[in-house]
Parts: sequence; C-alpha cells; structure tokens
Amino acid sequence: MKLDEKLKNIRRSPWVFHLNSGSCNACDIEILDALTPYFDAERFGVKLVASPRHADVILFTGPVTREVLPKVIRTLNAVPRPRIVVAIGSCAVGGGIWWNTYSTIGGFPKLKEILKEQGVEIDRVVYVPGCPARPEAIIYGLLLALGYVKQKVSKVTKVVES
Amino acid sequence: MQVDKIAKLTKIVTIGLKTGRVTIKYPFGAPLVTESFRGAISIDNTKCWGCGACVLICPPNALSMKFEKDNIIIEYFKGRCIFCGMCADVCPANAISVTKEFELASTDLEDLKEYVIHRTSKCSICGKPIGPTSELRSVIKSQPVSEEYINLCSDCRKKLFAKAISIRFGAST
Amino acid sequence: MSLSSNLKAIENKIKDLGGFIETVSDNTVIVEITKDNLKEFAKWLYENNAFLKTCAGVDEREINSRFTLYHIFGLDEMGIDVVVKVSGSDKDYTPTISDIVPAAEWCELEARDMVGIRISGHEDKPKFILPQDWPENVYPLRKDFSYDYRPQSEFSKFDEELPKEVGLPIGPYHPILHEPEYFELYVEGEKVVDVFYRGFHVHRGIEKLAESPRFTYKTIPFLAERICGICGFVHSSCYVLTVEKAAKIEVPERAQFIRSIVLEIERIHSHLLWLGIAAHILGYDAGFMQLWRIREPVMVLAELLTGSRKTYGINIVGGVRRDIDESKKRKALEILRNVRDEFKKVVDVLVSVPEIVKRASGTGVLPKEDARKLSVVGPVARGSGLERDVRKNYPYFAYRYTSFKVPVYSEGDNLARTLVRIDEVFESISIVEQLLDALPKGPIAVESYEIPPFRKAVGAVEAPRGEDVHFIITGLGRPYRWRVRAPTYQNLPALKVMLRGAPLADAFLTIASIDPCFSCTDRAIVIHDIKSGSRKFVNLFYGRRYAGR
Amino acid sequence: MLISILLILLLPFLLAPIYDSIERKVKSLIQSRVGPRGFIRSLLQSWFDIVKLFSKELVITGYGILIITMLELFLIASTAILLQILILFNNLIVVKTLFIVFLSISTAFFITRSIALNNPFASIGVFREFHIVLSTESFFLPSLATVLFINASLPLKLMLLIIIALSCYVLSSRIPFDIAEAEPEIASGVNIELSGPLLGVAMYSLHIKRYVLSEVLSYVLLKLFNVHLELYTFFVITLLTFIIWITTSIISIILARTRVDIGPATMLKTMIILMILTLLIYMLTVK
Repeated sequence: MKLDEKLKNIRRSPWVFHLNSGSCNACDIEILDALTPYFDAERFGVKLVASPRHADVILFTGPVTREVLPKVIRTLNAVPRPRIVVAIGSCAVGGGIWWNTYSTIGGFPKLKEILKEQGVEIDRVVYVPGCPARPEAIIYGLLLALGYVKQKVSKVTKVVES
Repeated sequence: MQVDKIAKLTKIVTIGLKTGRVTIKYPFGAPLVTESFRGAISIDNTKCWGCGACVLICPPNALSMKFEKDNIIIEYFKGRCIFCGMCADVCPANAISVTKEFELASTDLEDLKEYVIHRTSKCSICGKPIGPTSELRSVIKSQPVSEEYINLCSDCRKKLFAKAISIRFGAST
Repeated sequence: MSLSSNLKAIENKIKDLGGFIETVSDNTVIVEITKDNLKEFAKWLYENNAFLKTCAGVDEREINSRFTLYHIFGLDEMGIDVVVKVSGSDKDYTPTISDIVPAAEWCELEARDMVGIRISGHEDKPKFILPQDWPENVYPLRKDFSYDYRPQSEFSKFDEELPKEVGLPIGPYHPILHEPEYFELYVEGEKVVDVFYRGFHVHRGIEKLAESPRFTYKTIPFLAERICGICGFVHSSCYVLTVEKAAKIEVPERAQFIRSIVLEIERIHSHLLWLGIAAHILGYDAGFMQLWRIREPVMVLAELLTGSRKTYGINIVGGVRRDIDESKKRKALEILRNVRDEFKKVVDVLVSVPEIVKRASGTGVLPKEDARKLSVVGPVARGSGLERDVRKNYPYFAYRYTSFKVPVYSEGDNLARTLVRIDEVFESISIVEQLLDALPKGPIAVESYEIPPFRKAVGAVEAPRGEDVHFIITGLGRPYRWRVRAPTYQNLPALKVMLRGAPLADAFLTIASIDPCFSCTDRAIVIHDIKSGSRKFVNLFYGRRYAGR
Repeated sequence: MLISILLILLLPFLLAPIYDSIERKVKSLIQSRVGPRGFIRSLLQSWFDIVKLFSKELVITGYGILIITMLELFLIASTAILLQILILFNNLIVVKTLFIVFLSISTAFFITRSIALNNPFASIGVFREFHIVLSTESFFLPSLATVLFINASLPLKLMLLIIIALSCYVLSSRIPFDIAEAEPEIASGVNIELSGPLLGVAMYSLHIKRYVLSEVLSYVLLKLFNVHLELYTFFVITLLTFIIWITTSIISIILARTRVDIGPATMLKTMIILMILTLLIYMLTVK
C-alpha cells in the first residue's frame, strides 16, 4: 500500500514536532527528556524540528482547550502527508482529569472527529497513556507508530462467576 | 588569562567524554524503573465483588460502572487513568493491585479498555435486580445470614421483616 | 513590632474607614469594607509595603445572596495576610484598585470574566480568560452554571490578522514556548518596540471543576497537582496547607518533613530543567544535554520516594501517603551528593562561555521599583533586589528547622536571574540533606479529620518560579471556592517592562528568563504602558498598535 | 583513469552527508549519549534524512521558491565540481576564476531564496544572513584569489591562511554564526516554509557548501607546503577535509550562538585588522 512504502522512508529518520494543545507540560517535559542523554531518541534518527512544515510525526499532548482548537487544526493542516500523530498522556488519549469541563473538548479522539469534518486526514494514530507518559513509553509509542515494536496491550474482559 | 578561559571552555568536552555514554538500551534493554513505580492497575476478578468504591474515588473517572439488565460492568479505561493508585488504597477486597506496566501504547482505543463483568442477582420475590451476586456471596462469607434473607431486595425484605415482627408480637393485622 | 501591635495599626485604620474585622486566625486577618473606601484602604496598605497577592471573585448568593471580591494583601516583613472583603449585588460597580497597585489588573479582569462582578475601569476591555468564541454574559464560576456545559464553537470569532508592520508572531507554536501562548512582538528591524500577549490557551476550568460533584477534599490534590506539570507538587502542597489551615488540622511532624523534602527535590529538578532550556535557547546544546543528564537521577529519586516521576500524588489532606525508610534515605543522600559535584563542574563551564555571559548580562532588565510596583515573585524578584521568599517570610511545613541563604542579586537582568537559580539549586540540596538527617519518628498522616464549612484561609508556598498563593472558602464535602494564583501570573506583566526596546534575539531569552509556566498561569494580560507611567488602554483587537513612546 | 576522475568529481556529493552524520555522532558522543545507533545508521543518517525528505508531499506557496532552490543547488554543485578540477589540474586559470565567481554567487542565491518566502521569520533570517556575508565575504574572496593565483612568500601565506580559515568557519554557518536558521529563536528562520523535497534540496546544498569550504581550507593548507597532488594521492585531500570538518564541529560544540549585532561586528573588526596586517607584510616582503 502506498502509505507503507512512504513509511519505509520515515521509519529511518522520523522528524518529530511537539504540538501542545493545553497540556500541563509534564508530558512535554518528558518528550524533551526522551531526547536527552539517558533515553536519547536520536538513536532511531529522531530529530525535534521547529516548524510543522518539516515534521513527519506529531507528538500531540493536551486535552485541546477551546481557545487552541482552531490553531491546532491549522497547524495539523500544515504538516505534509503522510501525517503520523502520537497522542501522548492521559489528557491527549482520554481527555485527562478534566475530560468533561466547559473549556476542553476531551482529547485527541474528539479532535479526530472535528478534523474529519474539516477535511484534514491523519494517516496513522498511536495512543500513549500515562500521566505523564514516561520517556520510555513515549519512545515505545513512537517505535510502535514506525513499526519497530509490536503492541503489548489488548482488550481484556474478565467475568466474575457466581 | 585568555588561554585558561579557552581551556575552561573545552572542559565541557572532557566532562562529556569522562562520563561516557549514559544512554540505556531501551527498548532492547531494561527501562529506568524503580521498585516503587506506580504503573497500570490490574483488577483480580476472583476477589472483586463489584462494590464500586474504586469507581467513586477515581479522580479522572477512568473506572466507571454500567448497569445492564442482568450484569454489572466495571470498565477500566487505561487511556484516562492518571496512575495515582487511590483505587488500590480504597478497595475493601484488595482486588486491585498496582503493576509496573507502562508500555501501554496502542493504535486503537478499544485495546486500552478492561472490563470486569458481574452477574446481577434478582430478588427472589419481586425480581428486581439487587446487585452483584459476588457481593452477596462475600456478605454471607463474613456474617452468617440466612440464605432466605440475602436474596431479597430491600423492599421485600422490609415487608418480610415487618410481617415476621407482627407475627412474633401478635400485632392486630 | 509584635503581631498584636500590627493588628492594632490595621484595626484603627479600619475603624476610621467604617469597616470591621471579621476574623483573625494565626496570621490571616479578614477585613470587610464598603466599596467607596476600598481604594483608600488599598493605598494605605500599599504604602506600608504590603504586596498584593491576588484577588478572588466569589458568587456567595447561597450564603448571603451577594457577590464578593476578596483582595488578598501580604505584609511580608510581619508575615500577615490581610484579606480585604468587598461585597455587593452583581448590578453595582466595585472600584478598581489597579491604578494604585498595577498587579491587581489581571485578577480583577478575571473576576469580571469568570464571576461577572462589574468593576469600574474595566468595562470596555475584551474577554480576558475565556475563549474568543465564548457566548456573552455566561459566567462559568457562578453556582448556577454546570461545569460540563459546552457551547458550540465558532471558528469565525478567532481573528488572526497580522498588524501592518512586521509583527512577529511568537506562538502559539514556537520552539522556545513549550506551551501554546501567543506573544506578538512588534519589531523595527531587530528591536522590539511593543509586546501584545494573548494567553489562555491552557485554560481548563480547574477552579470550576474543583467545585463540581466529581471532586471531594480527598481527590482535589490530584487535580491540584496537574495545574502545572513542572511544579505540580507545589500546588497540591499549597492546597492541603490551606485546607489544613482553614480546618485547623494538626499534621504530624514526619509528614511536614516529607513534604518539605519532596518540595525541595522538585525545586532542584525544575531549576536544572530551566538552566538546560536557557542554554538550549542560547545555542549551547552541550550544556543543555549535560544539565538534563544531571537532572535524570533527581527524577529517578523522586520516583523512588513517591512512586511517580513527576505527578507525585503523595499529598492528601492531613499528611502524606508514602514514607521514607532507611534505604531510601541513604540512596537519596548519595544521589544528591553526586548531583551537587557534577552540577558544580558544569556550572563553572556554563558561566565561562563568552556568548552566554555577553547575551545574558544587560538584557531584559527589570528595575527594582518596577519590580516592586508589579509585586513580582520568586527568582524574578530576587534578581531585581527584592528579598521575597515565602519560606522565610511565611514559614510553613518544616522550613523553620532548616537554615538556608536566600540569594539576591540587584542587576535585575537575565544573568542575575540565572545566577539566583544556580545558587538556589545548591541551597535546596543542603536543605534536603538537613531535613533528611533530622527526620523525626511518628505517623505520616492524620487518621480522621473534620472540615467545617464556610471557613476562609490563605496559603502560600514558594514554588521554583515564585510564590504560589491559594485562597479557599471551605464548603460541604468540597471547597465552596478555591482560588489559585500561580507565580508566573505575577511575573508575566513584568515582561512588558523587560522586553521594551530589547533586541529581538534576546526577547526569547527574556521571555524564558521568567521561566514562564503558562499552564500554571493560564491568564493573559492587557498590555498597557507601565514604563512611561501613562496608563492608556486601547481596545485590543482594533487599535492594534499604539505608539511605543 | 576516466572512471577515477569521474569518481573524484562525484566525491563531494557522496561524502558530504556522510561527513555530516559522522559529525552528529561525534556531537552526541561529546554530549555523553549514543546518537544514531549502529554502524550503518551512524554513517548514513543524513542520507536517510534526505531520502525521506524527497519522498514527502511537496507543499509550496509559489513556484518562485522551487526554481530558486533548484538553482541554488545547481550553483553549489558546480562550485564543488570546479574545486575538484582545480585541485587536480593546478594551472588552469579559467577554472580558478570560475570557482571564485561561482562561490560568491551561491551565497547570494542562498539569500534570495529566503527573500522569496514572505514569512516574517524568514525575512528576519535573511537580514541576519546578510550581516554575516557582509562581514566576511569581502575579505574571504580576495585572500583566496591571492593564494590561488600568486605563490606568495611564507609569512604572507600564513596570514592569508588565517583569514581563509576564519571566514570558512563563519560561512559554514556553524554554531556561533548559525543565526540565519537559529532553530530555537526564529524557528529555523530561513527554511521555515520549505517542506519535503524543497527542504531536502536546501539541506543537501548546505552539506555540499560545508564540504566545499572545508576542502578549500585543506587545499590552502596543502598549498602552504606547495604539495602538488596526483590522481592517486587525492585521498589526502578528502582525509584532510574530514579532519577539518570534525575540528570545526567540535569548535562549534564548545561555543554558544552569538547575537546578530555582536557576532558579525566583532568578525568585521578582526577581519579588518588581519587585512591590514597582511598588507603590511605584503609591503615588507615585496620590497
């Protein structure tokens, strides 16, 4: 499929852009931490770039507050295809501790619906829970998006027999 | 003076080289996790009796309870969990244990969900659902209550109890 | 002057102004005053070098069917908080005190926006906190507004046109701002002429959430901790400190010690983080990487003691949830020892790099009287010669058992603020060592406590960025009103003074030098011209540019 | 013979990104971290970047940008080829003049490319780049010309070497002087709008430009001991270029970024002093 072929190039040098949509910046600091000596994401060729134009993977944090919504949509639109989004932290994945307040819209899943209405396609999404997500979890999520590692979690249903 | 200033500049290189490479080999090596790390929780369905104490205390509502016709579903959504460990502290049955699991990345939200399904038992007289059967069983285990009383909803039990009292003390019916 | 004699001075001042003292607890005086001599009393307090901490608008219709505005002043030398209470219906106007105390402007605008208290002097200013597409006169912090009401968002209301000259948009997504904040620097060539700031991208409605049925006294510390991801523990400690003060709960000694230890560990990691970012902004990436390498063991230590790298989650009302045993104590002392030596080595090199010293000294200067007028806090105040440290002025937790020096520099430029933060890292390491040695035995939490409703208390904790103030009116099961004033909230207006006339390349370093934590602040500022003294307000959206005289 | 000449002509285009990724590896070693993992990736990381950039979707605001960037790559590529020929066949006057002309034009094109973007950050970046070029190029080219055309006396050559070394460092936009695309300040100023293939071309031309500047410096060094290079001894030049490339990168690690009004100003002062010294020496030796 065309996307996988394109992904083959991105796998070798994923340039990441950090998009904060109202997060408490614990996850943002852990993203920066993933680039520093102890975790060093540059082992996989990761480079933090300054403008969405240069980015392949968007590290998305924050529960998308109302004020930021139009600007986030415009920034995501500026990213050239194929767009990969890694939603990091419980704010981005499930809206976080303020998932139903008047001022946020509840994280990336809700934003994805709005993006679909606005006609902005996202090629691949990976959700990385954590509050904040550890630098290792962020690297694991990034490698999962790029196809280096397999997914560990899966849906679990336990029934209590009477 | 100028020379030692430049010499001082190069000290950053010697510091870097002397400490050598501190990068851990993750994900092909061990992560930097200490023994008191709080990761994702796991609910032990043999102990849990569906009392809902954890659902009440969970700050981000990651644990929620749905009441369906004949079963009660406790849903644990890892995506919104903030890993505070309060549910493990308040659980009366010690059914919730905090694991060290942090590699929870997934491509689909459904994979982040964990369900514990309890059968609801019905009141033997009026048939109204009165709560998870495992809860009744644990009540029986702790206090010797007769089987007959336990399987009743609160109204029927009240009626039954009032009738028993009136018979005992001969009240005019 | 002993405490009682200060009270005398306040009391007779209130007497002749026709107000009365509502309550006096250990170091908080709550004073009720009528609207028309509020200005008079604020001027008197300001002259007795009181610093305005914050003001909180409260919808008290359930209690006495009125809207009240609490101005909280702090007399630093005497360690007393004076809470000035002004109440009235939401129709009549409360006079503004921002011409006497410029720092009051932000919180007054917030009270107007969030609670709908009319304040004379701020009528024509546009929306301050709420998003631009928020419907008119819907006030979130009123009791009849439900916390999860979400009106339909209209993108047309967000205008983003650039002014005519080269208005350089910094944000909402810019590498130095790790958060969405919007600065617009009007530049002529490379000189910054004017700053326009519109914030509130990070407003998540936390204060409203704390009053919602979803939260109780027990679970709010986890919400408080996520106000800011870098100094989260400061907010949860300040919350529990204020609740314990209001309900007069006796916290065991050992819990006080553990709280102070973890607060200082958070200060060490926050300062190391900031120094790394400052080196990165100046292009010195080797310094950035080395500083963050040194910071990593501090994060591992925090995880060892509390269970999580950043959002520690050990604070509950009445104590802490995790204890420090003998092995953790030894490991902590060992980690801090090599953090101190490594940090010493890297700082010697950092301060000797010519470009860093040249670019940091003399830029972003905040003179002492401006700092005093804006009542800035933390390293920004200590860099401009004001000795303000909550650990010394209003001692809390276990700080009275430690001896430490408060570093103060008088130049007020970026280099001074950097040196303040460097010295504070060494001070914090020595504080943690003193506390760990003198850790007393005993329980780590109070078993049961009872929080009576409608008690008022003010708590302040020294965050890495400055003084963090919480004001609480207790209610049944959850606070009736919980007001958070984060440190960057006081420092952001000072940016206007620092950035005026500075070369552009330093604008970023100056913005970063106050260590902005917007998710703490989530406030914006209406820019007016403090430096030249003229207080002329032009409507933000239309009269884009006003002469930078 | 023909193949080896062809190989030598293609050398800068192959080696430039490899030298760049080795530089990244050395930089991460000094920052006590691992950097690109494994032997292949630490050599070819920059190549992976460029190949990926070419595979991305092209987002352009106007066609002007496309043409100018292509032209810029063409110019810098021809400069590299001319330099190789110049080093091989020493006495071709035409090649030497062409080389110097192309070198100055390529920096000029770098500036025009960023003017074409109407992004305020890019205009700030151009303004800064102009400062740097003004402060060094007017001294760099004449001293390079004298070294190439006149075999001057040893002290004079030494002075010229210093000037050329300084300006090679400054023009290669390394840390103290990379204010044009100062990543944290003006969000990678000049190439903020470029994306995908355009950015790939821009980065590739930057790598070649750095290769050309280091090779010029190594050639001038060799000329100091008037060593004439044969076909088979060409790897001496490439080795020397590699050493110069790595030393400049280590120097750039030690220093921090300068400000647009401090850096170029001090550079202008030092250049003027050096030029006066060389003129003095020139008068003394000629007499």
